[in-house]
Amino acid sequence: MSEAQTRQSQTLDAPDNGAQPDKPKAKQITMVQALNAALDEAMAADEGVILLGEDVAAKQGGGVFKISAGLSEKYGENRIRATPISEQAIMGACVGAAVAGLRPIAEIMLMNFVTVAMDQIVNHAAKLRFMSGGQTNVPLVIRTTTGVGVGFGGQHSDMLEAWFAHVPGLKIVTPSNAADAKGLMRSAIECNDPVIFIENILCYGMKSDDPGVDYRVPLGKAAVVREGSDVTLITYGRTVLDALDVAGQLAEQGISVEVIDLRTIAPYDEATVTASVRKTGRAVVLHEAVRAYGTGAEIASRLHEALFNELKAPVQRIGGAFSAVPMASVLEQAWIPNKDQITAAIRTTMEWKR
Amino acid sequence: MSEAQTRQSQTLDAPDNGAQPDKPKAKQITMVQALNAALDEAMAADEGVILLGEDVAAKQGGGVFKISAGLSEKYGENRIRATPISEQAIMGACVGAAVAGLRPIAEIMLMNFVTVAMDQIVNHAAKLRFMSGGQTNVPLVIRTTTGVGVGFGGQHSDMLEAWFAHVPGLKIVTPSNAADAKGLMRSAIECNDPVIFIENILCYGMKSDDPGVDYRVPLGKAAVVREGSDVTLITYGRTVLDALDVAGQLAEQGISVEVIDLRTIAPYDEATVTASVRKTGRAVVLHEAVRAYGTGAEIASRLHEALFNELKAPVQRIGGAFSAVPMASVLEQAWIPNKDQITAAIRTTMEWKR
Amino acid sequence: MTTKTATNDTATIETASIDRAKLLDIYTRTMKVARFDEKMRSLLMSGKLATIYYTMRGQELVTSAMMAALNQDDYLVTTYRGQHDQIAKGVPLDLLIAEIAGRATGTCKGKGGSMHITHPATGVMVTTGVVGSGLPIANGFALASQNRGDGKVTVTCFGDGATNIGAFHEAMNMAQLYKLPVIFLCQNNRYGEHTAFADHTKVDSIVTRAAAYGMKGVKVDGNDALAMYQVAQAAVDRARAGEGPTLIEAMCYRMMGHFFGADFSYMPPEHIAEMKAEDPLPKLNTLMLEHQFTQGELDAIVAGLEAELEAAVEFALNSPFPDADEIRKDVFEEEIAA
Amino acid sequence: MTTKTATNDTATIETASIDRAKLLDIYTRTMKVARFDEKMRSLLMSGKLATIYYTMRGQELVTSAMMAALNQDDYLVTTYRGQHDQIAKGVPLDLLIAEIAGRATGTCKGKGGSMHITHPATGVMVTTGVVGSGLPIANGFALASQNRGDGKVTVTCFGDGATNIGAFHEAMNMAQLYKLPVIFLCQNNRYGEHTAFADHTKVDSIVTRAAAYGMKGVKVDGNDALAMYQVAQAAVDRARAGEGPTLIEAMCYRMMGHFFGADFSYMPPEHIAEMKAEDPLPKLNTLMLEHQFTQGELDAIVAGLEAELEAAVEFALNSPFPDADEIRKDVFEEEIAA
Ligand SMILES: Cc1ncc(C[n+]2csc(CCOP(=O)(O)OP(=O)(O)O)c2C)c(N)n1
Ligand SMILES: Cc1ncc(C[n+]2csc(CCOP(=O)(O)OP(=O)(O)O)c2C)c(N)n1
Ligand SMILES: [Mg+2]
Ligand SMILES: [Mg+2]
Repeated sequence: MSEAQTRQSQTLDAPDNGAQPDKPKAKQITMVQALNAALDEAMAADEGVILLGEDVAAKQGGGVFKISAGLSEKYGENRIRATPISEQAIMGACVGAAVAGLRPIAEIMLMNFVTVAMDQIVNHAAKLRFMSGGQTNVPLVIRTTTGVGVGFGGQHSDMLEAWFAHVPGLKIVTPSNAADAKGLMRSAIECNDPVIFIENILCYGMKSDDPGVDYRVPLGKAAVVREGSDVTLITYGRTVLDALDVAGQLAEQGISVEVIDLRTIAPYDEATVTASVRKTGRAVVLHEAVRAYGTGAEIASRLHEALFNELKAPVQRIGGAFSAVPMASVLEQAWIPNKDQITAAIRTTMEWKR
Repeated sequence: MSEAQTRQSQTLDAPDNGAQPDKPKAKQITMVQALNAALDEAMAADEGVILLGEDVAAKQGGGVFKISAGLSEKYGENRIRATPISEQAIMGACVGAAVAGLRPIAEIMLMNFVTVAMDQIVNHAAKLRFMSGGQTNVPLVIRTTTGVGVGFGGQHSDMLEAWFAHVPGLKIVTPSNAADAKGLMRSAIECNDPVIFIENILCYGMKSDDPGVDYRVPLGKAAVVREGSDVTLITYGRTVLDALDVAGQLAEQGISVEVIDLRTIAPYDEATVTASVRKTGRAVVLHEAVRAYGTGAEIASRLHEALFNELKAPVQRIGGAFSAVPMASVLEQAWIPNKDQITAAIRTTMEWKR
Repeated sequence: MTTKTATNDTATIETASIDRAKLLDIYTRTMKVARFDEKMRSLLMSGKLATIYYTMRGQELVTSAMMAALNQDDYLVTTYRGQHDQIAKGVPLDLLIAEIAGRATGTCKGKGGSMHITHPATGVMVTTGVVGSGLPIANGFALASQNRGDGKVTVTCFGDGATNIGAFHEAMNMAQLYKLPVIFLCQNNRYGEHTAFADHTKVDSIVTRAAAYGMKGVKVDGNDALAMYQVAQAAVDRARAGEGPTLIEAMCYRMMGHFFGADFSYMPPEHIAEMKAEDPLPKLNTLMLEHQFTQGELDAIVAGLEAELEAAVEFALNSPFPDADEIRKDVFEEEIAA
Repeated sequence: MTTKTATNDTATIETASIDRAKLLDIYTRTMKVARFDEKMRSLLMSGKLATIYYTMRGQELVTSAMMAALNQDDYLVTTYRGQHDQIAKGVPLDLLIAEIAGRATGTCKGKGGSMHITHPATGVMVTTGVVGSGLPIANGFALASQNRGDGKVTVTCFGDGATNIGAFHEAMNMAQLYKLPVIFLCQNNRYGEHTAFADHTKVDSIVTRAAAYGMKGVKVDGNDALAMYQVAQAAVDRARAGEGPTLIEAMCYRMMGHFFGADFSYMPPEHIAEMKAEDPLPKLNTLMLEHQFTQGELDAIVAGLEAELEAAVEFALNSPFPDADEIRKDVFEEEIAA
């Protein structure tokens, strides 16, 4: 994809992320509302779309985070199925229903609980198309949420996207704003392969302009959410906000930062990323997940492989610290990547002498 | 660690790997015998050492791969416990017993089946020391085996070490030869933190000189298994053999390849790796696991970060193809990293113009 | 050790008689499996084929009776030890053997192999190599049928050892909760790899577990064609009528090692004697004669199956291997770039 | 709805009388939990504390009676909703509250928080936030005790919702297979998050599941101090005598939302009325008076507990926060380099 195309795709797809405060005020929706609307529209459009998860039906109040509020009333309890606490059964049922031709959405309440359903995701959902020689496929969305910063501690905060990126056959998506959440969810449901859809609890209340009905954000396309010429800051999910903040601050100091929101974490939009870094000659990759062996390692490696001679500095990586996520707020804040780290990494690339 | 120390640690620890055919013939043992002997010695030395796994006791013939042959006869069925097919129960029991102060070994028959026990490994074994503020610890060894090349197909061949490397609190070890298998197993059992011990089915029959009783290979120390000056080839497990073969071939063509066997995959011996690449200026990372988002991405990233100005070429990565492991032999051979790829990657680094 | 059919709600039930055409159908499926298995073992023994193969010797009848109660478009989810299930369900021998032999003409283009046979045309949807994982997936097919009202029934096969794994428990509970049209067919061959039944659980009978979910459970002698068929048909009828799932525990024996070539010296001699006495193949032959089929008729059927089998082997072993670039196909809908 | 004590081998059993000292012990543990809980809720309400907290309101007695049957060095493995279990087992209130408040002086230096309390000195070994995961781990402690012959008993607490997850099944089967000295205490509070019991399984009673493993199971009214203690003590005696595990289903109510502040409007009014009628705290008070304790004596005990609690809160809220470099400690035995 050329640079021009990248820009164009940004113009087409990039939602209002708060960086353009001069736009006329449209109706605003939160990420929870956006996800709820995406599910509602998808279920109205295709009766094969179903949702399985703990507490998701009306009798339980429409989900712990209310993402499915109102849906079982509208589409019935055969399509919105509240499940026992049985993640293997949830995932397996969704795999089977998907192979049978439905478009199930499996809700795993928090990302750490994928650990009890990895067999179904990795050995089955990801592989059935390949192992059947293409006779079957698994049009499944696995919705889950997580996030560091709310004091949920070691077993309720992990970001595990790097595991799934390492598994051929899975796509991974994460929205950084409400509009993208809506558009990515519709695309994920329509995808004929399994998609892991990662939400961040801390983003649920964030608002975007309502992108309207039947909005789609294509899978596999990044958004250049801020243009710049000195360094490319590549990230996804909640940290896009930090990235934009830092980019704004550094602009005042004369450093022009281009910010890319991957949106699809894997397989990611390498064309957009490479084109940007070719232009800037510098790159920083940022994610909330543990830095070591995170997706940033792959992105940085591919950039070094593709642009070794053009890079003005080694690609910098920022991610979570190397420990379980601690509960105490002071420790959690020490754990999570912060804006000072982002600024420092950018400065490292700017000051590098090759 | 200095280069001199590295050499020394090689001399101390590096086993006979077949590259020195002129050595006097010692007693040879296979990797299966080496592992069996390590377990036997550890159980004799410490009655806290126990083994849980499917089919591991005498009544079942001492394990599907005979690793525990003869042990339940010697140490009793309370210490060598044949289990139901219940990997969560196996892993959980080992976690609990470890916290209680035993040194359990959990056998997961094949690595793909860790997918049903990830919660116990990741949310518990890896985190209990941290979450308890150091009050408890989990001296647990998780033994498992895998390997591409025997036609076991998509659900019995995966190498998933990159997942575990991304989880703070876990160590990962893999031997490339029988002597290391013995020495690493003893060290893993004595480690006060959880260690994932990965075996490769294709190496089980391979022989080394018997390193004798009470042999240890320290965790966290790589072996420079062949010295060279032009390029560093970093790998672990079965592919060490391929690496040595290619290094031998290229030596005839005047390319001097240094081969490093990591032995401990994570946290790996960064000092030895960095020192070698600082010397050669070129590096290739090789593993059997899927290339994308594999451990090679982290190693390559750290090398680029540490040695960007000194590198003569970008670090090359070689790994498995981006699909499930296919069953048909022709496809499996197309999937697995081969010697031509290794040679080509080395040539890429040698011919690079910066 | 013969097993009386018993359910967890009533006591022992009486075995009814069977329609001769159905019996012949069961016989034909059983012998197709048996001839296939013998052929596979000889190909492996002679080295004409080299692959992992889980023989179902001793379990031929269980599944033939089960599949004889299903329609072609009913769904099957089975395991690595599933070649009998697939054949009895109708997978063509030529495509099946080609797949086992890793050929481009196999059901899955050689990508799956014996542990991962898929053939949607005959309802064989998923074959898994992970113990217990088929049960949750089977629920998904049944759930799709329930939502669509298509009247299909899903059967999932698994072993006794699989009933100790978490996926079994979760799937059983969910199936009953949703009253899914699914049948859990436990082929209790008394061993999980090298571990005997009594060494993997302290419960006498798998069927006891059905009560832990409020599910109907039936224990039956899987080597008794009439009893097995009757139980299978009743479970299919219940599922189709919307009355929910059934757990069937079909008692049988694994008459060889865990996979072809594997040692089974851990089986005690009494067990071996018992299993030989219960071999379903001679028993079925006797039953056929009792039902007025002549040995000549039976032999003619087997001869027909032999011919089909020979042609299938011929086809498979002369088929091309897949192209190396197949590893870039079927990962996603879109091909992976080279 | 009162529950008759019933086991899965005999029918209903008669409740015996209790020694007054033991009853007082149970009362004291119960009131310590109750005062703690009320205090926590008021700290959270007032904003003096901000953290996730799973109240055990309604389940105070179950666990106090259980822990009164244990020794200090017996093992406990519990869950996020485990503060009552920990307090009843003996964890000092000051260290506990400091941990919940994320202070360096907490049991776990603030790293664990309310969902991950560990305090080996009182046998509180693991507290997990993952539903069902404690059961397999509890087996490990029991297995260690069995191997060592140290006579310790392990208790693991979990909810009704947890009995549908795979880990429950695997752990129950393994515990019975090895005859481990472990007690599975299901605190059946009739809800798993927002889902009512009848919506997560079709079995009437969790205790039914014990039979699926050949295990002894007992169902008991967890709000009846005498019955609950008797059942607990019997299970401890069995375990200590090497007779193996017991599943106890203790019926109780979760009298508030899933966690502090969570809505529970999904609970039907009849359910709310029923649970209010069964509140264990007034019932226990009445029982104490029936056993010749005076209200004055009881109030004095509570006053003593209040004082201890106030001091603990004072200690906790005045304790320092942990140093940022704690994130590099306790990952491995050796510290991670900065
Ligand atoms: C989760 C998991 N654990 C272990 C294995 C290895 N394994 C393959 S077959 C088998 C025995 C299964 O026994 P059973 O369920 O009785 O089926 P059978 O082989 O007797 O048909 C085992 C342990 C596996 N495939 N999956
Ligand atoms: C594996 C897993 N799935 C989901 C959750 C989210 N979750 C936390 S508590 C809970 C309900 C548990 O219910 P129950 O076992 O009855 O215990 P209770 O909360 O009533 O004490 C759920 C679903 C979790 N922690 N772990
Ligand atoms: Mg079996
Ligand atoms: Mg509950």
